Formats: sequence, C-alpha cells, structure tokens
Amino acid sequence: MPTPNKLKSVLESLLFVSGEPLKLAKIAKICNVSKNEVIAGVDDLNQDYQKEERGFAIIRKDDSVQLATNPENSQTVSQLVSGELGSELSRSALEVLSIVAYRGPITRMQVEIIRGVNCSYVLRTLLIKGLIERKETVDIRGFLYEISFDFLKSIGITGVKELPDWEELSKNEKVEELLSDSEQETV
Amino acid sequence: MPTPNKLKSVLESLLFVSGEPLKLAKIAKICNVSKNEVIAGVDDLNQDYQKEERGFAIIRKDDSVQLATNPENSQTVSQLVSGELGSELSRSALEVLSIVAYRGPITRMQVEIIRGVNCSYVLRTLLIKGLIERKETVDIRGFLYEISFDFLKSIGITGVKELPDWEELSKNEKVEELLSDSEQETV
Amino acid sequence: MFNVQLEKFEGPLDLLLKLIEEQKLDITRLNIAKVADDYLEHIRGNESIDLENLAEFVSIASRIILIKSQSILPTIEITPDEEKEIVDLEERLKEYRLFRTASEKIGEMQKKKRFLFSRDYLLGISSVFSPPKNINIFDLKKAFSAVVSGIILPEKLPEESVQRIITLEEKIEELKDSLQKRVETSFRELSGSSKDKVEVIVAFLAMLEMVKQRIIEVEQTDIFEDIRIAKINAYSK
Repeated sequence: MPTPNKLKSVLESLLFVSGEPLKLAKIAKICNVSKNEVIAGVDDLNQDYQKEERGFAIIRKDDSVQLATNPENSQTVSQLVSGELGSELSRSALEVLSIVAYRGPITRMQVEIIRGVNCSYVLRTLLIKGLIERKETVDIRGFLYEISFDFLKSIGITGVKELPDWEELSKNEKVEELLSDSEQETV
Repeated sequence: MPTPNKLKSVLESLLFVSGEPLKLAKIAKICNVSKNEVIAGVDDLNQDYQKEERGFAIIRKDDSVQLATNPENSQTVSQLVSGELGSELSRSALEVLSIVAYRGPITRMQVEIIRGVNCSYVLRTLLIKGLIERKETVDIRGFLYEISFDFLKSIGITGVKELPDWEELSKNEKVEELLSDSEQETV
Repeated sequence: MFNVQLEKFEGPLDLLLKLIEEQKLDITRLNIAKVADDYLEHIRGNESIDLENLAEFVSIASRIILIKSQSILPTIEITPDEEKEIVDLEERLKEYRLFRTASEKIGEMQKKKRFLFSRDYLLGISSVFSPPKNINIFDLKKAFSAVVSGIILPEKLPEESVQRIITLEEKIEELKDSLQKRVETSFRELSGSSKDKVEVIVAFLAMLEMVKQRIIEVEQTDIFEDIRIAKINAYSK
C-alpha cells in the first residue's frame, strides 16, 4: 500500500508518460489502490500545482484524467511549438526524409539499418511537420512510413516515382544487400 | 522578467511539451532570461522534485535538459508504457558504452585503442539502439561518439556525474597520454 | 542474436587480463611473462578470432613474447621502442581493467531496471503541415545518394581467413629470426671475444625451443630457467 505521498509521485509519473487521457480505473489497477484513492490523489496534486504555481494542470473529464501544461504558460508553450514546427530540416531529417521518399513504405527498423543510427526522434519530427505519414500494419512489422501527399505536392510532384532516378535509386543494390543481410542476422 | 517561481513554472511547461531534450540556450531565448538563470531554475526544480518526492526528475547532459519520470517509479510506469530501454546488453556493448560514457566525445579509434579490438560493429549496434550518438567533426577524425539521454535513462541516472567512479575515470591522464601517442602514430 | 556472436570474440587485452586474473596476479611485467604461454596457446588454437582483431592479437603477442624472452634471458637486447611498447602494454592493461570494472557496475545498474521515462517529442500536439523552405526534388536525390554512398557493407570473410593464418605464422617467423640474432649477440657480449661455439649452439637451441615451447608446452619453462641459470653462471666466472 503506497503512502499518500508515494501515490502522488506515482500518479505524476503515470500521467506524465501517457499522451492520452487515462481512465481512473486503469490507474487504480496499476497502482493497486481504490478508484477513490486515485481521485483523492489527483485532487491533491492539482491543488499542489495551483498553490505552488507549477507548470502543470490536471484535466479531469468524466472518468479520465490527463496531465497538461498550466494555461498561464500557454503563450511561451506555443512559442516553443511553433518554433519547432517551423524549424529548418536538419541534415539527419533530410536524410531520413529522402530514405522514406525513395524506399517507402518502410519500417523504422529499416530506416535505422540504412542510416546506422536510431531514427525514432527524426521520424517523429517529420510526422509532426506532416512531411511523412505512417500506417499500422497487421503483421509484426509495425508501422510503415511513407511520404505525405501534401509534401509531394509542395515539391511539385504527384508520386515518388517522379523523383529523379527513382527507378535506379529505389532499387540500389547496396541498400538491398544491407537490408537482406540484416534480416538474416536478426532471424 | 519572470520571477524565479514563474520561471520554474514555465520551465516545467516547456520541458513537458517538448518531451525531447531542450537546449539551455533555446529555453533561455524563449523565456527571455540568461542561460545561467535557466540552469539555476533547472537545479531548483530538480531539488524540489527530490525533496518533495515528486514523480519527476530532470536529466542534464552537456547543454541540454530533459524532463523524465522519477526512477523510483520505474516499475509502476513500466506497466503503462513499453520502453525500449531494457534490452540486455552484451559485455562488449557494455564496455564500449562505458568508454564512450567516461571518455566521450571520443573517436572510434580511441575506443579501439582502449579495448584492443575493432569496435565498429558494437558502435553501430549501440547507435541503432540509440544508447550512443555520433556527430561529425570538421577535422579529419571523422565521427565523435557520446552517450545519449536514453543511456542515462536506461541506468537510472540524471547526469554523467552519477556514473560509478566518475572522477577517477573521466579524468585519467594515462589514457590521455596513450590516446595522444597513438593518434600521432597513425598520422 | 548479435550479442552471442560478439561474446566469442574477445580482444587481446581482455584475454590477457583474464589469464592474469585467473591466477590472481597483479598487472606486472613478470606476471605477463607468466601467462605468455597460455596467451599464445589460446590465440593459436582459437579459430574464432576474426580478421579485424587478429592484427591486434598478434601485435600484443609479439610484445608478450618479448617480455617472456626477457624474463628468461635478461641480457637480451630490447630496443627503446620495444621497451616503450612493453610499458604501454602494462599501462593499457591497467586502463582497460578500470573500464571493464566500470562496465560491470553499469551492467548491474541496468539490471536494476530503474528507468527514467520521458515523453515523445511534442506528444499531444497535432501535426501541422510545415513544409521546409528551399527543398526541391534534387535535394532529396542528393540526400539519398549521400546516404547510399555512406553505407559500408560488412566485409566478406572466406579469402581472408586463409590470409589470417599466413599473417600469424609470418609474424612468429619474423620474431623468431629477430630473437635468434639477438640471442647470438647477447651471448657474444657475455663471453667477450672468446666465443664458445658450443654454448652459442645451446643458446640457439634454447631459443628455438622457447619459441616453440611458448606455443606447445608450459612445463618446460622450469627446465629452461635451469639451463639459463647454469649458462649464465658459467659465463660470469
């Protein structure tokens, strides 16, 4: 049984990592406490946040709760967000974009094998900027990434096959070999 | 000019929304304060988190900071999110990671001198797992490797100084001598 | 899957350190000499050392042979460069041990699973189409071509494994020749101008045997030391 302080700490952690509203019942189950204790903990936290002028606020709707930023900071927050969205593409981002363009639809793992580095952050950047899209597959591959139609349009083409030397580059032997080698290794 | 409390609140909001590590300079610019004020605010927040047993911890590496959950709550949070932090590492991988952690930014060759074996394959695996990062240098030395925020998160610490025997291993003249000798040899 | 394979390929420092620690010894020149035979036996018998690391195994082996030769025959001439290499080897072993110990501690920390979790980048912010300025289809082609040309495919092994054996044998031959010459010199110096041919031949045989012995037999070390001591006494009179 967690102490009230420990419960508050765990609640904060859980709300922090969840991008979506969390059901009170689900939290109660994970924390092994009653739903009422969760409600009490959430209320306590929200009071702390207000009293101590913290950067957070908990939004409660029906039986779900979600952590959000303190509305008083909204101006600074939107400054950050618009700065991020409007930022120029880094070289890594352009590389990943080109891989998705010439090799898409492609999994994150494949992009990472081709570049030899982790790409989760860069892929997410491109998603947020609407330059690529992802769709879920039913098999083990997980998400497949491809260039967004909006982006194609903005660079004046209607499909990836209109990219320069698409035929040749999309079937580049080195890339093929690298990907098939890696598949064998991970089996 | 924000009051210290207001700055702390804004910092929390920004770190929360960004999710990814934020550069101190970027925060300073958005908040219209000096970099040192940002550092002081971050340190204050981290102390609050510890003192009040909150659910958060701020990770700092070089000139960037990231908001994360308190490692004490790791077990409960794992029930909600499936992290990639937990994959077990081989002995070779751990050795390379340690050398990069204590001696980074470091070149591949320097890592290889310390270990006495080729490390390109291990470095690649660690890069793909996102436990290390690489950056290109303008001079001839090629890539420089350093540990990532994910590495710190995976071993439950908020900064490199919490690494075991940090003082002894991060500043070792003998290693420096060896490294500079070998560098000269290969020119 | 990768990891299982990696475990097999230990580096020369790793191996040397393990041999020294198995006997609960400190890292000193004398102790390196003590495990020299085991080290050489191990790299000779180990087919799983890959080509990339073989050079380093052999390079360390040649230093170890030097250290061993010196311990058996203290009068053998060691060049300042070789002396530096030997000192470096001791230093490197010590440094390597520090990092290995640290890596074990870090491994323990990781096993505790005290993770810090963060949020995804801009989690909860909805995607807004924000096209980059000044990027055209040719930039994409250029970027992709750069990625392709940066790919280094893993090397093919078959031919090189043949080469690997040659390298090792050649290296040992080379070292044997060099040591033989030095043993000759060394004895010549000891005996002054009157060189006893029989003694030199004995020394040669000893040296040859030593080169062989470091690969095959460990126990004969004692016999050699006897021979050596006897020989040196005879000369010093």
